[in-house]
Amino acid sequence: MAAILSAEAVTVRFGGITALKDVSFEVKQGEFLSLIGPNGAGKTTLLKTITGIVKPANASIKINDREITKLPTHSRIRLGLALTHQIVSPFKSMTVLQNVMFAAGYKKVRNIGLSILNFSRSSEKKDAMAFLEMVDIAQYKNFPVSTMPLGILKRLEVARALAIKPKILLLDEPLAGLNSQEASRLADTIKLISQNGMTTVMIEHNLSEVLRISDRLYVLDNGKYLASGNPKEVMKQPEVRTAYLGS
Amino acid sequence: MKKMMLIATLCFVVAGLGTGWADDTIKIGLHVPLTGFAASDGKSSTFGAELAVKQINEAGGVLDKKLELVIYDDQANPSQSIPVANKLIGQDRVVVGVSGSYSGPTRSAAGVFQEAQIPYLSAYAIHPDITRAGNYVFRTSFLGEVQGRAGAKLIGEIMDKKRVIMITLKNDFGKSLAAGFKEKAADFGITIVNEYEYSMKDRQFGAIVAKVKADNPEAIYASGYYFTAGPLISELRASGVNAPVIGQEGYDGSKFIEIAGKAAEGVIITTSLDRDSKVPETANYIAEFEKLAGYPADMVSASVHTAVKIAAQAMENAKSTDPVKIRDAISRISMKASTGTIEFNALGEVQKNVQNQIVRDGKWHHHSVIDDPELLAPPEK
Amino acid sequence: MGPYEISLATGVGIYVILAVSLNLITGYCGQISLGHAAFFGIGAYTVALLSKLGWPMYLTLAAGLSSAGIIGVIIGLTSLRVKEDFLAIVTMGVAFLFVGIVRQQEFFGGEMGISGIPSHGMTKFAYLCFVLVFAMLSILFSWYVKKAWIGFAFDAVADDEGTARTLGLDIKSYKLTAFAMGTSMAGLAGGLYAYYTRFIVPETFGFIESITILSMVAVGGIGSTFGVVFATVLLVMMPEVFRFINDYKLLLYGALLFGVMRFKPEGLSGFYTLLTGNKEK
Amino acid sequence: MLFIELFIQGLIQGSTYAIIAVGLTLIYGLLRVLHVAHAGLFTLAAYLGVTVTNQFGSLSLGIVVATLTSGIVGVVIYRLVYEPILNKPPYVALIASIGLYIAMEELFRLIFGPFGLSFSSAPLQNVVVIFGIHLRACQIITVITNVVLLGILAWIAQKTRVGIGWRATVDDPEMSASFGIDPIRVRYLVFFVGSALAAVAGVLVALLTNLVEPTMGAVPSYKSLAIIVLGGLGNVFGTLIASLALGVIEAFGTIYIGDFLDRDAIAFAFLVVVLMIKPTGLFKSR
Repeated sequence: MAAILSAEAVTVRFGGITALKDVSFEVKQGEFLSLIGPNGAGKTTLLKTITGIVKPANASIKINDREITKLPTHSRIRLGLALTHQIVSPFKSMTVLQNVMFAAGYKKVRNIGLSILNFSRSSEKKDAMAFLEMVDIAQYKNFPVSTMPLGILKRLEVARALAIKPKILLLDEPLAGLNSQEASRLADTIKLISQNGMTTVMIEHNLSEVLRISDRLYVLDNGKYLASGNPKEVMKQPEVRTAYLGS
Repeated sequence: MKKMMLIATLCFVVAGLGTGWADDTIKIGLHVPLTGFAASDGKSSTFGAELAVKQINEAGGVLDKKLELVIYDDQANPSQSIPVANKLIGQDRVVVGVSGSYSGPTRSAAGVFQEAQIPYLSAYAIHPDITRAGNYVFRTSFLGEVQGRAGAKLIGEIMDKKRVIMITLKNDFGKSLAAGFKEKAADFGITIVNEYEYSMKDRQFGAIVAKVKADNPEAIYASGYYFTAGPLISELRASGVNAPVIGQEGYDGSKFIEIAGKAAEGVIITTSLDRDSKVPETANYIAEFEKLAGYPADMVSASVHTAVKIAAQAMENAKSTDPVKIRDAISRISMKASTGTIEFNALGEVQKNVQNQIVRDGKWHHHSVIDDPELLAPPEK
Repeated sequence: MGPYEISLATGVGIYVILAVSLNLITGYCGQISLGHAAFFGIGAYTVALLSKLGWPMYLTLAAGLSSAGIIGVIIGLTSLRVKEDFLAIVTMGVAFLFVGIVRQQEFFGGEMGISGIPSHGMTKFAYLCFVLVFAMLSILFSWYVKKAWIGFAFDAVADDEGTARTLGLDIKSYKLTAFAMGTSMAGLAGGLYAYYTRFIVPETFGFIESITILSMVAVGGIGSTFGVVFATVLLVMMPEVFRFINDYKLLLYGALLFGVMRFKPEGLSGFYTLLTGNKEK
Repeated sequence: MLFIELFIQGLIQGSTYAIIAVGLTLIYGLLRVLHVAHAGLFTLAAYLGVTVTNQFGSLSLGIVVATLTSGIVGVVIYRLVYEPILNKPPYVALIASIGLYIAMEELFRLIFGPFGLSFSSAPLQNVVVIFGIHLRACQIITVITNVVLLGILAWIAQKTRVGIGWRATVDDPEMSASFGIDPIRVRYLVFFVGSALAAVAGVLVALLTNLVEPTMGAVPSYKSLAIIVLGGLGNVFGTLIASLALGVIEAFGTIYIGDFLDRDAIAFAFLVVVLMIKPTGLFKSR
């Protein structure tokens, strides 16, 4: 299968520090790839480079072999990307349901003309409810997000990302801040979505869940590629263990 | 439903205001800038008008009825003076309107009074378009252009200074003075070396003063009000520029001397209030004003005082308070007032002598008079 | 209704259009503008100049509306580079530039402004109704925009631009549209004002006017159309109702602004939500 | 010769902008509050300075009274006005501050009258001639005060505990609190120092123009907003340079492009151009 998403020679510098040095990787259609590595390895920076939030020193990023390095964020997203944020950023002036409803209406805000002509929000309401149920936070639908705990907001991020019907789902520590029972339930949901054909790239520190649901691992350590492949073999490799546990 | 409720409240509130009712006094309307940057001139205008009404009522009022003054604040803002004018006409039922304000608000109010066929007297606003609003609009002071021309004669002929620098305040007052000055400058042999402009809000003039010092003129024709001219003159003198400074009625008042201090000595202005005048109307006004207001009389208060006096005299002559008759009486009036003899031409403008005053030992004193008829002739149409 | 009430109501109508137009930019799309009076001015000057050339009223108003809108979009480009308080100060700068340039050019009448603008040809009362129709239209338009998907997009931009971008929203076009809508409506209000006063000076469209309009939006409750309309009527009527206490009028106005923002920051719309219980979403 | 004079006049004007703007940038850097009423304290100090000097005949007593009163009023304004609405969006504090400024302007007019005050005999008006340039003592003192005050401030910000505490609170209030720096005390101190600086500027301008009027704060109220943006938020050095640059540009602009743009338009044209090139202002914000 051809690579649906590929990133080659990604180098990012902030001031003097080189956050990423010559990193390359690929994801196949429907594959569940997990990015792991110690804090500060550059995982989030890599994700942000793919979505265009961070401007790399140099990189070549392609979706279905189509170069997107020059495109602004919103154009890249429209090509089928979706991103959840490591630090949750819901729309504070809206309720849980409205956050997902807005995402679900992505076709209706594609351009100004459409956004003026389209008035009704009922179909998006139905879609949004489905996504809320998928991550089982439907019972909080009319609550303002400002009153919601982290666990709910983490799952809201996932529901909202799914609502724009992406081809590639980029998850940035979706399980962080959840207790073990919540984490495993959300991990199952994500696994289920991936099995329905959604290509998924996940950054996560909760290694037990990562090993349980990922097809492949890709390990980064202070900005450089370290290892990749089947989850079990990768975890056995000594340099991966030292990178995580420290020598 | 909500919108209907909103419109209902709007109409109710508005209708509720229109409940003026007639009574036994004769009302004269006056709009002045009581707040905002021109608040000081607003205060002087109010005192001038109140003194006039007090004097008239003490002398038996008009057509043996008491004269009542209705004063509203227009913040020297054109869009404020329209509702004010309509309120004076529609609600307070004034028979005559008087402007104690600047050119902007006076121009917009003039249109309203003209349309309502109520006579309207502009006390000291100098914009040419005011009287062009129609035959119900009169002006009891001379135009900016006329005063500018007088300034040219004062410098070119009376003081015989030829190389002149102009410092012009960038508003309609400053611009019309500059226009009049430039019109006649050549006739009096004046060469204008340079002209610098400044904004109403400026109080520090370091840059202009430095340039004027480099130009080294024989005389400076500087337009402005006391709150800009005071700081400008003291900076000019402090930087070593000793050329005489000639100003206009905007300086008129004791405040200018207080701010400029010693630097004010020798400054000459073209104005309409002669402090050393032997003419009883003027001398008596100056004395009475100081008693009422507690500070020396100034041109602004004198002009408003004149306007109110004319309105009252016109009603006496017309023997009626019908606005149309009052307008005719005003157009034919000839009266001696604190700022000179008032006679209106077809356009409602006056022909008055220009009283030049000079600051000597911290006081305004008589310097000279300009009375050439054709130089000071206001426009006819 | 005497001439005083008519002139007052016409003034209220014009300011309602102006406040609703700023609410589109600042209230809905979250882009704070301290220079809105400049577009009020552009509309007024365009109509003044064209009407003196003999253009009919509907053409001059359309020209005023579009010229303000076009320049509004250009100014809107600044909102792509600076945000919130920086944007407020840049738009304030734009207002000073507008007044600074107009005041210097004889073409615009310079300090003397433009006078003798031809009459609208209607009776005063007919013109009042004409203005109130436009006010009603601007309220309806603003209400529709709030409820349509474009309003939803504006909410997202106002709430969190970065997140909206990661959901595929083209922030730039929505910001520029908000500016285009708001500034062209302000241009219309400017045109109507020119016919109302029939003479305009640069000073009327300066920084103080921009603050007055922003205060109407903020006191009304930013983002709430009815709160803004109610606050506009209140703030325009207040100086008239308190006309008799001349000396304290401006003090009261300053105190009201300060009081509402200090004690009820969500503005009068806070009452609206209290009355009807639903946040105006 | 003329260029030197224009440059010096620009520095004098720039110095008055600097002292006001620095107070504002301290406050803005800390709380991101556009404290327009700061210009009201500038006017209050000018009134107190002139009244006390006329009453007791000593300018120094006037300055002390003016700076202390304005400093205290500044802290009171923080405590009663800004503290309760700090969590609200920025336009709330901005409009509250504008409303407060309008009310202050009107109070001055109602209390001190519309005519404005002047010194009965203005001090520091004696003329000093340096290289043929006539300067009044108060003009020289304005520049010196500016350099001295801002030098002390920059030194405090860099070297002393209080300064470091202030800069830490600006960067990250929670973090600095965890190091035992009481953010409330820092805010009181900043408002006091900022307002006292505005007071010094008020008395200086009163000396320069010998005229104190209710609306004298109008120009500084919006111009200092442009300066703190130009100078970078909370950046004392940046604000000093931006103020002096603006003063000099206005001085030359008034003479050479005066008939195209008026003074305010020149200042704001400079601001808009800079911000479009570098959206964070001339200098890196603190």
